[in-house]
Amino acid sequence: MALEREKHLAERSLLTLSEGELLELYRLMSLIRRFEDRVAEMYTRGKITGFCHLYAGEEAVAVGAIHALYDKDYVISTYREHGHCLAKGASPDKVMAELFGKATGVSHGRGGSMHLFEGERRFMGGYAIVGGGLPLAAGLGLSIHYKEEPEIVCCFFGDGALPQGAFHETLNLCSLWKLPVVFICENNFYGMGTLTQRAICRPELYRFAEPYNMPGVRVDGMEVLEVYSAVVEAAARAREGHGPSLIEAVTYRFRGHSMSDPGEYRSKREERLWQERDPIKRFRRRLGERKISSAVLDRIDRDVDAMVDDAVRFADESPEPPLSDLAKHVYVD
Amino acid sequence: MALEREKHLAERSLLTLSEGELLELYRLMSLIRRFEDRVAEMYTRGKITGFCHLYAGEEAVAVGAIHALYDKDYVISTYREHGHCLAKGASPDKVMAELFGKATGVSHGRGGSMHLFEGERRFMGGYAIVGGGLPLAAGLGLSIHYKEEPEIVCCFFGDGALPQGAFHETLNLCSLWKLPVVFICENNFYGMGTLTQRAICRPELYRFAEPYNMPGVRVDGMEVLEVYSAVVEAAARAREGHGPSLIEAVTYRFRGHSMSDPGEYRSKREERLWQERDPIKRFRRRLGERKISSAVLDRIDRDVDAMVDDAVRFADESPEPPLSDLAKHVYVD
Amino acid sequence: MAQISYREALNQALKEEMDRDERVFIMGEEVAYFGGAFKVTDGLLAIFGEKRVRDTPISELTIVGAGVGAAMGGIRPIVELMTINFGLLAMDQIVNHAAKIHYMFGGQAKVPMVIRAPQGGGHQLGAQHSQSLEAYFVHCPGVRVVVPATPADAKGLLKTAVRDDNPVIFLEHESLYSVKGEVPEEEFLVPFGKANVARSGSDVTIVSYSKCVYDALRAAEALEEQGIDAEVIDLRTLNPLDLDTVVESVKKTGAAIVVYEGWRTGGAGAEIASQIYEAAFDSLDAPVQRVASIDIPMPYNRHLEAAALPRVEDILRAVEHVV
Amino acid sequence: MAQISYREALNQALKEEMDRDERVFIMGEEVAYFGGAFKVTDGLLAIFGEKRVRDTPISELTIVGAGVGAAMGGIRPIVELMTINFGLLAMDQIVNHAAKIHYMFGGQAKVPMVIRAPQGGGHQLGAQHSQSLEAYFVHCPGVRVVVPATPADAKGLLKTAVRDDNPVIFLEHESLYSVKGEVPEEEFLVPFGKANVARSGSDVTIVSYSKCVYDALRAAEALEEQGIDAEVIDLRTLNPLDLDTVVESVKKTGAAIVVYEGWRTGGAGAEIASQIYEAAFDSLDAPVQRVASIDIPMPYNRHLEAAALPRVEDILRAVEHVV
Ligand SMILES: Cc1ncc(C[n+]2csc(CCOP(=O)(O)OP(=O)(O)O)c2C)c(N)n1
Ligand SMILES: Cc1ncc(C[n+]2csc(CCOP(=O)(O)OP(=O)(O)O)c2C)c(N)n1
Ligand SMILES: [Mg+2]
Ligand SMILES: [Mg+2]
Repeated sequence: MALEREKHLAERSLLTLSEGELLELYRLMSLIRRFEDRVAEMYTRGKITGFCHLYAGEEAVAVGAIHALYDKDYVISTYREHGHCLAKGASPDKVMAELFGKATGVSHGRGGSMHLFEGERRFMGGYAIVGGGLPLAAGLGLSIHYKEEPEIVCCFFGDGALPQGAFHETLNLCSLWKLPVVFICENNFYGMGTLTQRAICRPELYRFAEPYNMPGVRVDGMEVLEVYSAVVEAAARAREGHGPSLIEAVTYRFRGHSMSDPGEYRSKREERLWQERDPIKRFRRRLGERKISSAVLDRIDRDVDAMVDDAVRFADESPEPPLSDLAKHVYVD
Repeated sequence: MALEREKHLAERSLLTLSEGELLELYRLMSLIRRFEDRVAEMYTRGKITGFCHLYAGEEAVAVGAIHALYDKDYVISTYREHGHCLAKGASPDKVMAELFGKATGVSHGRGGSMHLFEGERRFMGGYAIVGGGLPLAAGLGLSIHYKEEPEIVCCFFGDGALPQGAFHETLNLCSLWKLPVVFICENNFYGMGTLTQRAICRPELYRFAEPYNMPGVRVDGMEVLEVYSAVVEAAARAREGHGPSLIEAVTYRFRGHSMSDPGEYRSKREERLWQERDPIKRFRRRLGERKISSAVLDRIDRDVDAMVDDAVRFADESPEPPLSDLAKHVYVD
Repeated sequence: MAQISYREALNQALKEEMDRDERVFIMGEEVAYFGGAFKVTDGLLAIFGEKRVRDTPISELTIVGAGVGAAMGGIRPIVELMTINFGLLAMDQIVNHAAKIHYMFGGQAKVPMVIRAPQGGGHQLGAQHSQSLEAYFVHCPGVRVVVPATPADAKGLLKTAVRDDNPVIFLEHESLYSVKGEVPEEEFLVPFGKANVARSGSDVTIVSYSKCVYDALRAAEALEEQGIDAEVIDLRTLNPLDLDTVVESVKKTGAAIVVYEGWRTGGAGAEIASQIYEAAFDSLDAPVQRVASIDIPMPYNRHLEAAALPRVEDILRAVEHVV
Repeated sequence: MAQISYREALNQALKEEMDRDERVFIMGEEVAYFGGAFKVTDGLLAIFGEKRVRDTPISELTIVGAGVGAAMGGIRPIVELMTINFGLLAMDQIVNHAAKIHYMFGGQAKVPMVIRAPQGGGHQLGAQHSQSLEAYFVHCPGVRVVVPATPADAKGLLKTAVRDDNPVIFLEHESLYSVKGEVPEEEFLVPFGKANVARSGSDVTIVSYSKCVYDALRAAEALEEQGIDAEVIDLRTLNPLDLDTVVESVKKTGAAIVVYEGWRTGGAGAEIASQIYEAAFDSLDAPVQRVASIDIPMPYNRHLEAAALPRVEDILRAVEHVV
């Protein structure tokens, strides 16, 4: 069974990854969690507005997947992309500034929470149309293929995007043309208030890979090493010219769909159950097996705290974009 | 294997269908062939204009499938729909008149070759957007479901529609809601000049049924009884509330994509090979097995000839739609 | 009369029409269990059940297309698009199918459906969530386009839309859901194609619809202080368009402003202005002024967004050009 | 100069630009082996190979979206939509993505792509195959809109489009492919935003673009016999719009007609007319006349279709209203 195999690969990663790498995985997950907590706070205080979708609970997916990539590989995501953007190496200062709508933000205050972009880190943007990023991923893959470059594209999307036509069209095109794309479906069981099985006729989402002649696996999205291992394989496949893969990462968002959703459609019990599977706590236990002490991890937590404090300060002190620039960048001159 | 089973069912149909029914199948196929031949002639003579896609070679699909339906079942099709419309019982006079753009045409001269409609026969239209009819079929299915009526919907489309997002979205919705729709994919190997395998990553199109949790079968679309048998099964399933099915009917269009396509992308040899599998000739041989004499069939051919002659005359003599009606029917008053 | 919100008014209209006609049903993303992303369908699932209040997958093209097919099959769908921005995925089913079917089949088939969608900016939702796209539907013969401003109109027009045998694009403004207004307690309908003179005046005609009607009224108050008596016309529907009411007003005032939230260029205001010129050229002393969103994708930053949207002061400035 | 067809001119432009810049490539349905549904890409596969001339499945949304992504990735796609009617399936990728990406990411990303599509009626293709949809793109900041009328412009504008760093909607008229005209043999570009005075005159300004330019010129000839000297302006691009040339002309003639093939209501003509009024109100003695398709889905019957489209006699009748 796919799952067993993935577990095994994850075990191997735990043994083979350097301590530095393991700590970096931990640091990024901790950073994202802390970042999102502060975002929630800032949202409540009115510093951040608009729609704001937090990634808390799903950290292992972005962090595990992106760690399996090279720097020059592309990542593309949805409106729930703070985690992916940070995991790809964006500065927390600039991401926070974007959420504050400031000139110093990653998208210069034009994008906001749903539209982060970090060209230098090849984070190719968060998109707010469900399924909208998939065709773009195919196109990025095509550009790599065209230029005969060694990079790949990692495309994140939610379970809610599965029923979109763009999913089918994109998987077909990528398979047909053997484009170097790794599709990562973050199955957190809900698209807003709708359970996956009320939206798609076959809730084993990884099985949608079959008709497209590509590998499909389901991984435990609360286990960072499992995600990492699966993406390592898929990325290698893509990089070697064998085409796309579909990875379903089973995960859970700890908060409502967005800051304005109390998530009343979920039971307390269900939430508690998943809190127990918190990817960060789990990974701490894992690292314990590798004899990494809690003290080290606590220090990372403190560093990350400070970093996020700095980010909030940076965002707060940053200037608003000048009104005179309002109509700049509608067209490239 | 699916194919063997379908062959067996077809054998049984040959034995169980009444002679009258068998002759009706023959008559309809012969009518469509003759009709299309005359359409080609009329097109060349400038009586018919616009885009015109003929059904010659594929008669067994429409005729076999529609014979498996009840009169009140809905049929919906594409721009290559002359055959489906005739098989559903539309008057050849009115269909020909539509192609001539006359007021007496099935769509009152507004639709033309790509947009036939026959409400009374529940032929719900030909549509010229590849994949466009599929969501409509879901909706018709939903209306049946809603009204708790016993009908079903039979939706025809080409292999070219498979890569459209609408295919995926519609199959998912119909499966999720168990709508009474039979999807018939007419796989004639080409979408315009593009071979199926250059357009879709898995050329066994019936296998696309799998992720949607619905039966998928491939039938020989040159064998009218095979199509008939498969649709009988799928229709029963839909009618009993078990939801949709996908049938891939492998067939071949004897002419170019449209009247303006010489079909240069196909080899003479390939065309000859398929001409040998002409569904009408094959069915004549089949009927021979049932001891139906060629004389009877020849008489049908002559009747059909006369009918098509009448249709041409009717169309030719019919009036143009009055210019004063130009803006009528944009809105329902 | 009761003071109720635009949201409640819509909800009442839905409930009343579903009570009246068993064929009427609702489908869309999150319309049932969630009660609608903007809570317009709240409570309807409990009353009418899953058959008539249906959650759908995220498949805009096919949700709309299934609505078209269902309407052809004799039932009367109300399809909710979570916002019109996502309706761009369904343009083929709206423009190529819903709008064409009645005509292209010679009047034999009809598509009695309502596509409801919130639209508009002002909530810092960024470029992909803040558009006002009525102009696309105004430029599409075969569909009706409804743009209510008040709770009473929202209710009365929605009821009319449900009873209409044509596809109706019913565009609600996201900023209006909580706006309250007087709504008659007894049953009523608001007909299509009959503009509302929201304020009568004699010096300048301000033509508007949807949320901008409130801005126009606010501008009219400010103008009053300057001694300028503005007439404010709320079009209510863009197709059909009640040109008569507009022209009558312009003939009286001799000056016209069109206020709309869509992008200025190619927006519905260009059409409305053109029709005013064509019908009342000799009454105009200055060109019709268009007050609209500037031609940019909507920025997230609140100051930038506010500057991109049409503002009361823009209306006042426009009036200076014509009176 | 050589007399070549619009189709050949486009084909030359493609070839030259692909020769010039290795990053330029073509994708679309039937563009490679079939040579394009309208044969515009004929022969290019043989020269450039499958890598640079790519047949795609019938997946308009994703073909366009893949073009957007490819452009972001640094190559320069020319995406052919078999006709703009099918482009309605790709509206989300055009309007929500291609047009927004540069702005919404603060100028960091760019989308240098061309979406080529034939459009227009006149061939009895019925309601789903005969639309002229430029108005939708005119009402979409972030994309350029190009509508060439002559072979020389088709070539020069397409070359400019390929070199432009913005998404460009390049709309060809199906009736023009076989039209011939003089095209310089040496390399040349036609800039965006520079209208062409196709015929100069002093009595009335006829503004048009794409196929209707020919109708305008034919009308001008007929007017000449009546002693009316018409100026015909071919806009060439609708975004950017060369208002200056138009206004200069209207100031001279005092009368304006806009001729376009899209539906009259909400069409690009409403915008052009509005801008004329706004910039040259005092020069106009009568309202700008709009000559366009009537507001109906296109009927198949040839007489009905001819009556639905704008005709030379409609232009003549319109001129009667203004001179
Ligand atoms: C095309 C489109 N339709 C609807 C929406 C509204 N919407 C935003 S998020 C969402 C749910 C998506 O769920 P999923 O893909 O599972 O992602 P998650 O939020 O769970 O990460 C919906 C319906 C949208 N943004 N785009
Ligand atoms: C959305 C859309 N894209 C492209 C076209 C142009 N087109 C018309 S038919 C066709 C090929 C369709 O092939 P298939 O579905 O296999 O049907 P067949 O013609 O073989 O019966 C294409 C590309 C169209 N009509 N609609
Ligand atoms: Mg989800
Ligand atoms: Mg085919």
